[in-house]
Amino acid sequence: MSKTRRDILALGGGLAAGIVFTPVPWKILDDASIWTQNWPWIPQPVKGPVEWKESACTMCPAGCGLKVKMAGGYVVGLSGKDGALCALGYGAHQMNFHPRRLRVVYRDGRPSTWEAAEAAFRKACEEGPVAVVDGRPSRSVSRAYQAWAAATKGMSYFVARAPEEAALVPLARLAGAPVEELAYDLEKTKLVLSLNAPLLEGWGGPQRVQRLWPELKIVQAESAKSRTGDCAWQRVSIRPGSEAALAMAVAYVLIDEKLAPATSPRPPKTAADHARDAGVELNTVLEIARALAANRPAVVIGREPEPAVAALNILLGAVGATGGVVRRGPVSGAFQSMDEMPTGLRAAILDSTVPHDHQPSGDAERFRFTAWRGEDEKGWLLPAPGFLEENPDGAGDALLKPPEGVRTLAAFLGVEVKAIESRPVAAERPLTCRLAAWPQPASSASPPADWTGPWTPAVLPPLSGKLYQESALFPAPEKGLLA
Amino acid sequence: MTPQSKPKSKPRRYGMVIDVDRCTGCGGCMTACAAENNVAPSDSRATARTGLTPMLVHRVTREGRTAFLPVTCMQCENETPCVTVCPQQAVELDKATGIVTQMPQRCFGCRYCMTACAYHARYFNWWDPVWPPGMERTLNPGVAVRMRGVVEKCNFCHGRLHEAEDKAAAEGLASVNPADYRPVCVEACPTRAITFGDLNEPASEVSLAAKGPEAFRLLARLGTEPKIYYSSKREWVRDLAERGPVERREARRG
Amino acid sequence: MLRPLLLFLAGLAAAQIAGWYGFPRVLYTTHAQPFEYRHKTHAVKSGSTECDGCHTLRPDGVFAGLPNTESCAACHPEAQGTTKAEATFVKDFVTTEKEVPWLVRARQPANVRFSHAIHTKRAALKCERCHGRDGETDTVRPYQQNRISGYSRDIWGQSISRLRRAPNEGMKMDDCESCHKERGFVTGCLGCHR
Amino acid sequence: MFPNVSGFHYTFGHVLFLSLFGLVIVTIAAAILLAMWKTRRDLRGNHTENLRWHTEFDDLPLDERCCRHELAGRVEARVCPNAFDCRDCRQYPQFAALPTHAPEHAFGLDYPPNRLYHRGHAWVERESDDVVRVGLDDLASRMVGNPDSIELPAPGTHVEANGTGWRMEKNGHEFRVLSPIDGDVLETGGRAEGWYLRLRVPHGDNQARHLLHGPEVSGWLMRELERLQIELAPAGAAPSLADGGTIVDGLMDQLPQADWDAVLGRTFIDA
Amino acid sequence: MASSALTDSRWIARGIDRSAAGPFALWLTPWFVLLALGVYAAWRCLYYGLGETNMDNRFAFGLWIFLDLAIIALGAGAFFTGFLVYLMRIKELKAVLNSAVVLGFICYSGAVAVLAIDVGQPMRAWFTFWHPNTHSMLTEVTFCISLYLAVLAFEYVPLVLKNRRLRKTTSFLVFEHHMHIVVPVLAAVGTLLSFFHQGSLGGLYGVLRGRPFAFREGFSIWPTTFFLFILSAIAVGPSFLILTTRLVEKITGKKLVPRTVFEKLGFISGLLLALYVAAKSVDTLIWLNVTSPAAGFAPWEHYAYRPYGLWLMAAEIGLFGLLPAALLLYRKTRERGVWLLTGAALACCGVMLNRFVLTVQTLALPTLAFDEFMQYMPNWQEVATFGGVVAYGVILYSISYRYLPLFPKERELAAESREEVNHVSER
Repeated sequence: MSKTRRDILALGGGLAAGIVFTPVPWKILDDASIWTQNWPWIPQPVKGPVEWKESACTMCPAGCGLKVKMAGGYVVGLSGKDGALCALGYGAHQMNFHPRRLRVVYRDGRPSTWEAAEAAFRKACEEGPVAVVDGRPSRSVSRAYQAWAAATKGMSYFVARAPEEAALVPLARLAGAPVEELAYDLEKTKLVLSLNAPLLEGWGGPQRVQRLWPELKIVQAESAKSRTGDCAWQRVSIRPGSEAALAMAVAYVLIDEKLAPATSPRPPKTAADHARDAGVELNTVLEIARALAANRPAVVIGREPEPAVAALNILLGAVGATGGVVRRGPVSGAFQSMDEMPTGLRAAILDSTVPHDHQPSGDAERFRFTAWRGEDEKGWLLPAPGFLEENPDGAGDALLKPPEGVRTLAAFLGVEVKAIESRPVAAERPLTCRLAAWPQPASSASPPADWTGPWTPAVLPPLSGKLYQESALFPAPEKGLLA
Repeated sequence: MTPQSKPKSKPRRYGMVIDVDRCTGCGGCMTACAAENNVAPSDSRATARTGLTPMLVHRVTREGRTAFLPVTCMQCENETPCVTVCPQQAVELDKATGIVTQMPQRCFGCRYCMTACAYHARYFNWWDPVWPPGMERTLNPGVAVRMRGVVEKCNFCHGRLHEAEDKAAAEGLASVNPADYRPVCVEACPTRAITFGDLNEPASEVSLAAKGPEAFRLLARLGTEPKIYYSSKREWVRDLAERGPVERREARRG
Repeated sequence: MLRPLLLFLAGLAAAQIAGWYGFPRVLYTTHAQPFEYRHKTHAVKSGSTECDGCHTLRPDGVFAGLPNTESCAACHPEAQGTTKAEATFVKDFVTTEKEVPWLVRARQPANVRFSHAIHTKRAALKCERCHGRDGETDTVRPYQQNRISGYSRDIWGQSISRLRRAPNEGMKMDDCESCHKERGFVTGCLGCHR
Repeated sequence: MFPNVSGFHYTFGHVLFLSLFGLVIVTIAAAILLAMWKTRRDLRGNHTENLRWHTEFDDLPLDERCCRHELAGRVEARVCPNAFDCRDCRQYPQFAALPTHAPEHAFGLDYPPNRLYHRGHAWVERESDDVVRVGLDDLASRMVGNPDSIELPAPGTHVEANGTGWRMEKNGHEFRVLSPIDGDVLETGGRAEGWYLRLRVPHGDNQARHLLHGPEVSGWLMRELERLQIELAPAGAAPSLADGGTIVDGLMDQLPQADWDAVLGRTFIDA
Repeated sequence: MASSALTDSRWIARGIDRSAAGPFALWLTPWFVLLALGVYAAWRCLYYGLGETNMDNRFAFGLWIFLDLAIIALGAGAFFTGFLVYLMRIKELKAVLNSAVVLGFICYSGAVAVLAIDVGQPMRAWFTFWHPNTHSMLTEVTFCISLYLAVLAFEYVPLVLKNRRLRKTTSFLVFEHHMHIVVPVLAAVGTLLSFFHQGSLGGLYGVLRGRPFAFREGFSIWPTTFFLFILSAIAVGPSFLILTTRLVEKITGKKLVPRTVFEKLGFISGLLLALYVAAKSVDTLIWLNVTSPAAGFAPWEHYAYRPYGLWLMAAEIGLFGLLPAALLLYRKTRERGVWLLTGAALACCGVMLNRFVLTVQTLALPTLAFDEFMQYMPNWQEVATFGGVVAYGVILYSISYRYLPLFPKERELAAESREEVNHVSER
């Protein structure tokens, strides 16, 4: 071994041996592990004092009361003011930062500008007629829309009805009462016969039936397996599109067995025939009918507007009775639903509260205000304030500052919003209705056989269903743990 | 030691009773848990087997009947498997609260505790947590974000416990006011299926429910004394406590 | 045989010097505070020598930390004295209503949960126990940051060996624990981590 | 792990664990340090040559460690227990007294009886009672022929029996020749002179006792030639090397393709 | 040619023939490629996180742990041979000792390397030393393995210093000499350490009361698997030595170790294997009839899921237990090279199967009444990483074999064979 090499070895050995008795290796070891505990690329929560505010959820028409946890000017947590929120609600504050958040104007899926949108809308208004569609007519801002629509030539105001409300339309017609004033008195009901209605999946507001469910007997007649069916007292599987058939079968039995007024008109065919149409055993129908009779107050709920269901409810005596369908009011007034829109509309401008699955009929040019992009949107997409970025009532200030380039429909129309001081209290009002002849059944659409999705997102912008899936709930969209 | 520091709060044993008959599997507890505990949206490559679900609702069907069982860390008390196996004391049974605490900052990700857990209630951060741009501003300041390569699980929303303790201290109370502390899943249940409280309090709602005739615990025969109880009026649901005989399951599988 | 021995010893010595003297200087970066601040002067002028005069505890038990510009502006709507620091403060922060980006030497990482309420109220600890006599200083120490861990140097303490350090020096877990041991308050991990 | 480190409790488990761990570490460290310390001591007092010889001797195959008395046919079979150093061999006298039956035969090689031979193929010839000449024996020098280079110790240096005598190189193979005897180099020669070293050797009658002479030499040569034959066979050496035929001068040049590296190693006992 | 400066002949011991540098490099090339691939895969796992692998929350342990356990069991030959040579004084096993040490070092260092990638936060691994949980089997494993790896390294040193070129340096030579003297001490310590960590590797699973398939009662803190693992490890250690050595002999076409040594190893292996099978059978019976039912698990249900049927148990005890034991114990078969090899191979497969069952099947089986049986398949990152370790092993062994005296008897055996050749040519 050469002399220099030995020298180097000796010196190196000295250094190596010496460094062990200094802080160097040990401190570096410690700091390195501390570094892994605070990796700069791992996001940190915002700093700042935590405070609780109150508001209401705007994710679905139910509008649950919120307690909002805020820190450093951001929403960092939500909890229900009265009772729990839904699975979507607890993640709602994250939706403002969802990748599909709409920040610029889109036209037919291509980016555009506010100026272009304004120009297009002005043109449409000149050519007219134009419809303003509102999702939640009870808000202060709705009042402003109505006033504006009334004051503007060729302008009309429509509302988008929640599915459960729409399902009452046939009954409303029979009873001659505005559908807005009808409501299910479920809190007092003992048994519900549900025809494909996703009662536990957000129907009538995410948590309404959930809360009643432990005491409520649900007979779920469904053509696609649903969680409601899982939790129902009884599950009856029926052929798709045969809700009317089942209703009529049950009605027939009720009359047969003297469980309904004998004078009532009979359904067109016999119970057996209707049962066959529905694809169920006759004695299943018998059991259902007897259960309905035995557990009054009982009510029948359909997923779709179905005259047969209305008729059955009348036979049951559930209309205008406690625990059935009752009439409350007066509300701010009867509105035209967008389902009843006249054809030949030049354009329709939709408020951000209008669910995406509500589309104006015909080839009306579409101006939709929304906070999130759907899958493929025809017409104009106008970025609206997101969750808690505008006051749920439309009047007063919001908890969060909306991002740049976002506008409300009210601002777009240039209407100014005044907060409503006093709202009329919804008082019980009598509701009577008798069945002259058996109504013509509508061709009611059943949910698709693979329908598993929660109801709440179904009435929301499509993406919220997506986010619902992205949330920790379903790590793998295709492998839903609950599906 | 200063007089103010007395009286010392007496040890608690937090536990839960979950009424299976009231669970509709709506998943509110799961999202609420994820939001409260800063669980990131799952990675695009994640599957049901690599996701983070500290609270997980199992859908169980037997002969057409269905039940939903929310499963979370059972807070085992005897020979707590994860505690005994962790080589570096990253998991411990907290004496003051009876909570089995997982400390991500001590954990080095050997995952031995996960193999030890009979309830699959422990989850590994297979990826760094990533939120869509800006969404990190919605993180709950009460809970630290975990980095990749560590194990995490339900700590009974310790962030909420801390808030309650701070409040108690500010009010000069010796220990937490029960009304101030309950995990988010308890609060998030629309049917109020989950009862939470101190099992050391004989009179507490949870203690009574746990003693009820319909109460049962999962895999109690392993002898780990879990502190999460379930209850159901349905016998077939109570059967889920233990694995039945082979034949029955064979039938179920086939 | 002697030459290698000498070289070995030389290496040994070199390592000691580098490790004990050079290393700490390389390890930490030093950042000056936004501007000069004198606790002493303020204590005298405001007449309150109690820390919680400015560093308040909110009713929900959360420590408010450093006073915000608004509360300072109560006395400093415009410059009271002639110091350059105050001028900067008024010009850059009061008028613009910005918060002062103080570099907090005692800041713990996000995974640490420290409740001032519990320590100052329930345990009745004096602020000095952990923060030393900062309240009587005539200057704010610059912020020294560890290049690797990103921690403030005060967490480890000034002495690199952590031997023979002042009672309030060092805010590592071991420091918390030893104090807890002394007082018979042994908590689990959950007590101080989130 | 240690007291005052978070998580340490004075429990039986901790203490036992810690002490076991410490014990093991100490044992390992002690063993290593001992080895280092002894190394240092040996390097100081310079019997490293001797040590090297011993380690190499231990690595020799058994049949190459056979005792000189076996070579001389005095005993049936005996393995040398002390590294070919008969000077401090206790049994030497009683074995030496035994009668020998081996024929004296030099196989056509030049092994003058007035010389003493070392297993490393070096001879010693006494000049005066304290001066000897050392050279390469006939077999070795024939094998090597003309070495490419020779590296001889400078006059005045001390050489040790079984230590390095001098180094040679041939066809890229370098090998050392073991010094047959202790002594101080007076003068160096070369192949031309027929000797390589002149040494002043210390007094004492058994200074050369370990060197072969008489019947031992022939027995030893016999084995060496056999070995050579086997080793060179693949390279096409004359089959009857042992009986009659002699080694040509410069064998290495004659049979370049043989594995000379190995042959030299075993001939000069150089690992 | 030997004389040309290009060759490394001066580094290769005299009198043992090794292929020229060129072919050797050629042999190494593919292994280096594999190693590079492994390093890349490992880097991915470290850089992007373990999501790169196919492990999941249920299969928190995967291919890596299984193979770690396996190679550590096989590597037991190192400490056990040391034990036999230095403490039991079975001198003739010296012929394989050096090779065993190198193999042991490769197995252990490889396993540790894989573990460093397997853990999610390698930089915090030292916490185990700073805040150890003395109740955890893994702590025991960590301490013992890291220490034993050090011991192996120290046993490796004298081997390296024996290199022809290095020993020319006097100080190296002397140090080697003295290291050689203290090696028995190291061997003793190594035996102690290995005994404990082989055991605690078994304990690792035996203590999992949450996994009734693996859980075993035991003595004080150690479940029966603790002792079974020790027994199985020392049983197959020698078998693995036989396999590897014969493999090297096949590849190099040389006799490196006297046949008697193989038979000796075979016999020892067989004897211990028989013991192991007996012990395991008793343990299994107790588990089936007492431990598992007590935990609320019907004994046979653990085998109710395809493909992990009862055949596994049968194979473990019969095909890979009794059969090799018989082959190795029965003289006639033992002396037949083929049967010796078969026996050794079966024994090694047996221990690997055992480790597989304990790691993978344990996790695959459901515990809750309503969770299901799961499958797991490693992905390329996992396989490649381990392939890298194998490559590392082959490379290190090849280099050691080339430059170090792994088989002290090689020279003699070569000489003998040369003589034989010679006699033939004379006849």
